[in-house]
Amino acid sequence: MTLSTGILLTIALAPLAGALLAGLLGRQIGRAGAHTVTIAGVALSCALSFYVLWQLVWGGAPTYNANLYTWFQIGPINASVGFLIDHLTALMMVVVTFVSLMVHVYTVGYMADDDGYQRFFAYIALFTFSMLMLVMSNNFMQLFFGWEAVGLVSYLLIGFWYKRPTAIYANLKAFLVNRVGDFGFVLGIAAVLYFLGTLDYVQAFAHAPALIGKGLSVDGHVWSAATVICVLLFIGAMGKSAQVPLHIWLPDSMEGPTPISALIHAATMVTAGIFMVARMSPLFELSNTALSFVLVIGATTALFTGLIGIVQNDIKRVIAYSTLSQLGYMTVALGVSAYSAAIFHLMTHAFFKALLFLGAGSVIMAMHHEQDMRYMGGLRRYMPITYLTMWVGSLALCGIPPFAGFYSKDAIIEAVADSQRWGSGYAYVCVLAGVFVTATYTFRLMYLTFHGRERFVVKAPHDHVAQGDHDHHEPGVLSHPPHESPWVVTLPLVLLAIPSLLIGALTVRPLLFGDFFAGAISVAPGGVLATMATHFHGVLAYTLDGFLGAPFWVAAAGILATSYVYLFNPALAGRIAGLLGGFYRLLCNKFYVDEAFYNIFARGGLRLGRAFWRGGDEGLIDGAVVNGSASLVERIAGTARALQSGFLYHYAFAMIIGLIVLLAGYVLVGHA
Amino acid sequence: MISLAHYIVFGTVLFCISVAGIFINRKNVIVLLMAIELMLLAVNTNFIAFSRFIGDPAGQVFVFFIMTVAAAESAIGLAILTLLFRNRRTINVAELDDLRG
Amino acid sequence: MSSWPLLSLLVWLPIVGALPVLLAGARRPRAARWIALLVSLATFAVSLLMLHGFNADSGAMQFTESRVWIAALNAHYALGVDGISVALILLTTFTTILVIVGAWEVIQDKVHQYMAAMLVLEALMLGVFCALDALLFYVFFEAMLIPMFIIIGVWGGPRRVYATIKFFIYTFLGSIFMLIGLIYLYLKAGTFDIATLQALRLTLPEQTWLFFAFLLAFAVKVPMVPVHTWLPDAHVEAPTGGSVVLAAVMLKIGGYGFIRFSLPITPDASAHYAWLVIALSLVAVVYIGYVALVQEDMKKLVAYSSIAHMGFVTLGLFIVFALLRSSPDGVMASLGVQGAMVQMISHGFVSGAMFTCIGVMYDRLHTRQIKDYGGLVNVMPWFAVFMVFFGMANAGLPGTSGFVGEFMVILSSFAADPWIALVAAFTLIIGAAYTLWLVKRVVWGEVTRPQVAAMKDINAREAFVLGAFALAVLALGVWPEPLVHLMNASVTGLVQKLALSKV
Amino acid sequence: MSIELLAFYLFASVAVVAALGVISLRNPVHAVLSLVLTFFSIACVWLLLDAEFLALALVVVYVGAVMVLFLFVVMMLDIKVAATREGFIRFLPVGIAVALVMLLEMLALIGVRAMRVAPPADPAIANGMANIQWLGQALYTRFLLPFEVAALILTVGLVAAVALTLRRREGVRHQDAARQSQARARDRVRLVSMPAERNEEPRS
Repeated sequence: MTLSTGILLTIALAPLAGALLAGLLGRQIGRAGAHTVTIAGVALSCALSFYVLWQLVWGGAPTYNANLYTWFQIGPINASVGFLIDHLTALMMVVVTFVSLMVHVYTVGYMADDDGYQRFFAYIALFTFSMLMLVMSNNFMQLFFGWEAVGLVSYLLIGFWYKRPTAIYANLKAFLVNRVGDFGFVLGIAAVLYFLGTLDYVQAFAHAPALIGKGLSVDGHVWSAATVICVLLFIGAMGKSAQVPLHIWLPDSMEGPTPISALIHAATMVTAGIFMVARMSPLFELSNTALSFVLVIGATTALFTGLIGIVQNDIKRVIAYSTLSQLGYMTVALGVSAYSAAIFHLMTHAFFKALLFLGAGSVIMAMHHEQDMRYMGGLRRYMPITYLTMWVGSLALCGIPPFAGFYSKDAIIEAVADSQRWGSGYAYVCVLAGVFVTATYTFRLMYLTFHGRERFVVKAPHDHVAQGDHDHHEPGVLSHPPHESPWVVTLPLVLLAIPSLLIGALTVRPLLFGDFFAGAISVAPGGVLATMATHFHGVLAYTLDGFLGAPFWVAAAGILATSYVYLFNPALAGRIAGLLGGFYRLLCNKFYVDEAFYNIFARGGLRLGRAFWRGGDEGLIDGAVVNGSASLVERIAGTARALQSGFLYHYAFAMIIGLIVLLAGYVLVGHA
Repeated sequence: MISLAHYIVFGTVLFCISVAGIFINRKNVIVLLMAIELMLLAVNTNFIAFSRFIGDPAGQVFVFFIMTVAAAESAIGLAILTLLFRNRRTINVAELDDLRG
Repeated sequence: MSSWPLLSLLVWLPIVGALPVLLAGARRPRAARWIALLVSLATFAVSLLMLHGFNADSGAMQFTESRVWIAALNAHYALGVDGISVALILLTTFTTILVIVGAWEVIQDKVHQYMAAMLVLEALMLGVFCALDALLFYVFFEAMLIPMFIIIGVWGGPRRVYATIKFFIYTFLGSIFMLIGLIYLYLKAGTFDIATLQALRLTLPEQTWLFFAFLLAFAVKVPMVPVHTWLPDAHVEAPTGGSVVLAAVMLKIGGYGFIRFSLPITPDASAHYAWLVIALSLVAVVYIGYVALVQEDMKKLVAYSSIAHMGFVTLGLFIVFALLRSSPDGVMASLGVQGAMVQMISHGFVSGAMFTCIGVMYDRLHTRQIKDYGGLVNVMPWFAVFMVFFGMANAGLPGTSGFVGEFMVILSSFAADPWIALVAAFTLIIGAAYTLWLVKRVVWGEVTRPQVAAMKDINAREAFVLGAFALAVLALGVWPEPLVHLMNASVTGLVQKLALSKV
Repeated sequence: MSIELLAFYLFASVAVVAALGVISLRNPVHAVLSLVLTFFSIACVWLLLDAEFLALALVVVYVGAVMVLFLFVVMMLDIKVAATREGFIRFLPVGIAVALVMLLEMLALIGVRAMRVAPPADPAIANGMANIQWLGQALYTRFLLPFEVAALILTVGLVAAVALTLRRREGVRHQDAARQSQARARDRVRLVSMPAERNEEPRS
């Protein structure tokens, strides 16, 4: 049994077809038509993805690797469009299409009142296509295509409400920060081509051992080829997966509609970097330096962005910072060569984080597009399904056994603890502290939103004109009481809650300690996961062990502290904030990274540009050289013109004086 | 004995007198023209002297041509002068600056 | 097929066709437009015929024809094309159609003259790409200035006189040096035949002088920093069609000149001074990128972005030598040259489309200042689709043609020197910054000015022009192999020539 | 001191003094007359150089024709002497200085000392010809073309001088031979056919 090209093509192209239909013919096919075609496309994709996964895992199908068509061919250099389908890819395809399908369904409810309904469906279907191209790629060129294409769709979706100045600011920022990453990424690809002579994954990995010994001399210091390649590629991942310091775009991306926050900025696109590094594991394994770099960056992201999450008031931003933090965990896992753990966490995270976002979206709908948690509270009475599913997601996020997040996160922490790699000590401190932080912001979010007293008032609208106007209302004032969302919204919540609860326990054995990723991910002998596998004695034992591990107790401490503050002594929160003073302000200002970037790169860039333009182009080149030469000619001519006095005797004098000078010259020089 | 030097010095003196004349009488076109005639004459004298001392008729032939051209030149110059005076009512060179660039 | 002088037909058809356009006169603008369109379509058809008959597997000149032109100078009327010229010819004929359609109702004054000028311009540009005789090339090269001069000077904006004179003198100054170089070569070789000149052995000092003579001519045309300042002015003042042709085709003649003259005639001097050209190209990418960022006039912004993009062309052409040193098999070098060529073709489509977009806006609001716009997506949704699309192409998004050339050049330049690639790749950031910031300020946002609120979405004609550009951009971006294959043999031949020293 | 040398000094000093008069006399008529004197003296110096033909030609052409022309113009034009003389004193020192510098430079350059040579025998006589013959032979053989050109120049000068000064005054009757000879009868005479008497009804 082998994978059929037709099925794979269908998986990739069905969402594209839906996107084109909904996008270009949106007006003709109408709202229902738009969501029908896109959901149909994605559903087809999803079903086939499951089929492909089944074929690979249970059907014994071999890895599929073939080029569809040649993109360009110059001598031996070949860039093609093709698919590489192995377990890793298939898993990603399933995650992507499943979450995407959930989001599609959810959107039917969430965007019901929006004018850009068809456009939205076109975008998210296009996103699904791009993401599939990214994960299914069998070469670097196509990877970059998908990489940028998801960036484009992200740009379009963050700026979906294009009338909002904050939205169009955020999408520009997101694109540009991503481009900084891509800058490294494209150089990484160039390095791959230079050192390995191919853009194809399989060939590149086959040649990878040849990298050992090769190097690039920079200012006298020779960097190993593998380090150069991996660090450059990872810079790309830092942009896409929002690692410090390129994380600043992700919180702002929450300007986009909530479904895409769930799909793109939590579950799929931002994990592209993680996927990419896992895919490149044969290369990364060659460079300890690069992996240490990855480890330190990931650990920093995991802790510090989590800290910021604690002080946020916007429900979506809290989840966004939580996403950053969790991406940091995944990166840490990559850094200690626990690629499987990273992918495992990627998968569990995709489910529970999409769930959290969609739940938050449900809350936001109920609150009439109010996102500030300070005006929520006590919502559990109004929206029980959302409430319950959100709890599932939260517990998964905190890594409480036996929720899905526990398995993946615990594995990561344990892997870090076991690792001997440079930087793993720092990383261990960060990830463990991160557990406390995670518990804190998660429970704070849950308590502020669903528990405590209601901090909003319901006031009947005075006139009907203001009713449809969701965007401009007084904070904390609702026109009618919050209510549970329709089934198209709650169904995806429930469907996502199930894997958030179970997927970890079900898959931990093959994914983490089995040979599921054999052939797709390669780890140098003596990897931490292999060590851990020797201690693995079944899921139940593993789960029970979790209750004894440090992470659980740290999380429990966080939960207890937060519960005490927000359930029993709400005034304490403010007092703690006051007590921390400067640190609190630092957190509120997100460590001033945004300001620094804005001032240095944006403002500095503009100032530099102006200086170049006015000084260089207009001043030096045009002013001094171009127009300068013209005016020099004019000035010389003007001077010469004064000589032409028009008086004959002046000319006569000139002649005579010339004669005298000539004669004097002869007298002085002597004549031949 | 009249040596070549005598004639040359004579011609030079005449030439310099006419140069001085041009400088001094810068306003009067007629005197300017006359100074030019004088200058040509000085040059002619040198030509003839050299022709005589070298024994080549070319010098004298050249003087012949110079005289021809000078005659034509003064005829036209004076005609222009007349025309100028007729249109401008002056021959004061200081007032003639049509050539000014 | 071979019996037909296809290239002569290609070059002279627009000129002959310009006659009835002119004869249609000012009173029958409709006739002038239709005849011009038919002529341009016919020319395009001829170019397609040429493509059909072209054998891409051969790097030799094809469809050659040669007649004695000026016997005393041993100059020939010699035409011929290889893969590189074919690509540029197709770009020219394609763009001309769109320019003529684009000017349909926009140009109301002296329509017949405008259309005739465009056709003549097309013919001369085609002549440049076909000429196999240096003198013929030079004549076309210079003559091309005249219709462009007229187009900007007659139908241009308020400062058109300044712009035209600047344009003319700049270009002329450069090409004079080329003429001197060509005369020197003629005296040395006794012929203007380009192939002979390419084979001519020259000492390094000779090559150096010639190289700089050619460099000046083509650098102005490309344009390279620091001789680029004519371009923003010319673009700002030119009518939309003029801008499109200028950006889409005329700039390419500079790059083409490098490929035909500088590189093969003076390979050793080029290798010797490649660092200079590379440095200037990188300056173009970074410096011009920053300058583009702060432009307030849309056309200036796109003009500066053109300069930055053309920097990739010169970069791709001149890293060849470093690449040949590091890997003599020439594969990477071919990649660089291919990248430069693809970048040229792609930039033709993308910049042409960008200028058309600006023209569409200008026709409605009669201003090119960015601050006068904002929120166009609310009133012109279809236009916004195109604008964002071309903006993305300009920023080099994969899947559009803008990516292909840049990608190839970055790939190859990394092999030459990672630092070069590092600076070149900076365009990813700065290119996206200026383009998307423009898009943000023009397309996105709330409509703030009543004039903008009254703007109408694009009509069928404009949609056709932009759609055609978009198709080309997309096709090239999704599947560049046909173009690459078309030029492959010629590029390989060029690289092989460059690998051999002529000293 | 030979008689020739004496004559030379005499004529030369007269010429110089007269030349100084040319440039310094206040009245233009006097200046012209002074120039005539200079010409005469120089013609005499030329005679000392055995250039009889040119000396006589100088007298005939210059004194007889050109100077008369000058006189004619000076007298015809109503020249305000005062206006043209202004700045005379002011420029005098400069003029003298320039002239002196030039003189010194020229003398230094010519190297007068080297030219203190006795004249050779008269080349014309040595060839057995008179000066005029000697000159004529050169002029009509070696210099024939320049001679013809010189003739042409004179003609052009003549025509130019006439053309320049010619003016057509308005309101003055003058004869136009060309128009006269072109006159035709029908331009001048109009034949009108008229009936001998009116056949209309008689006037009341």
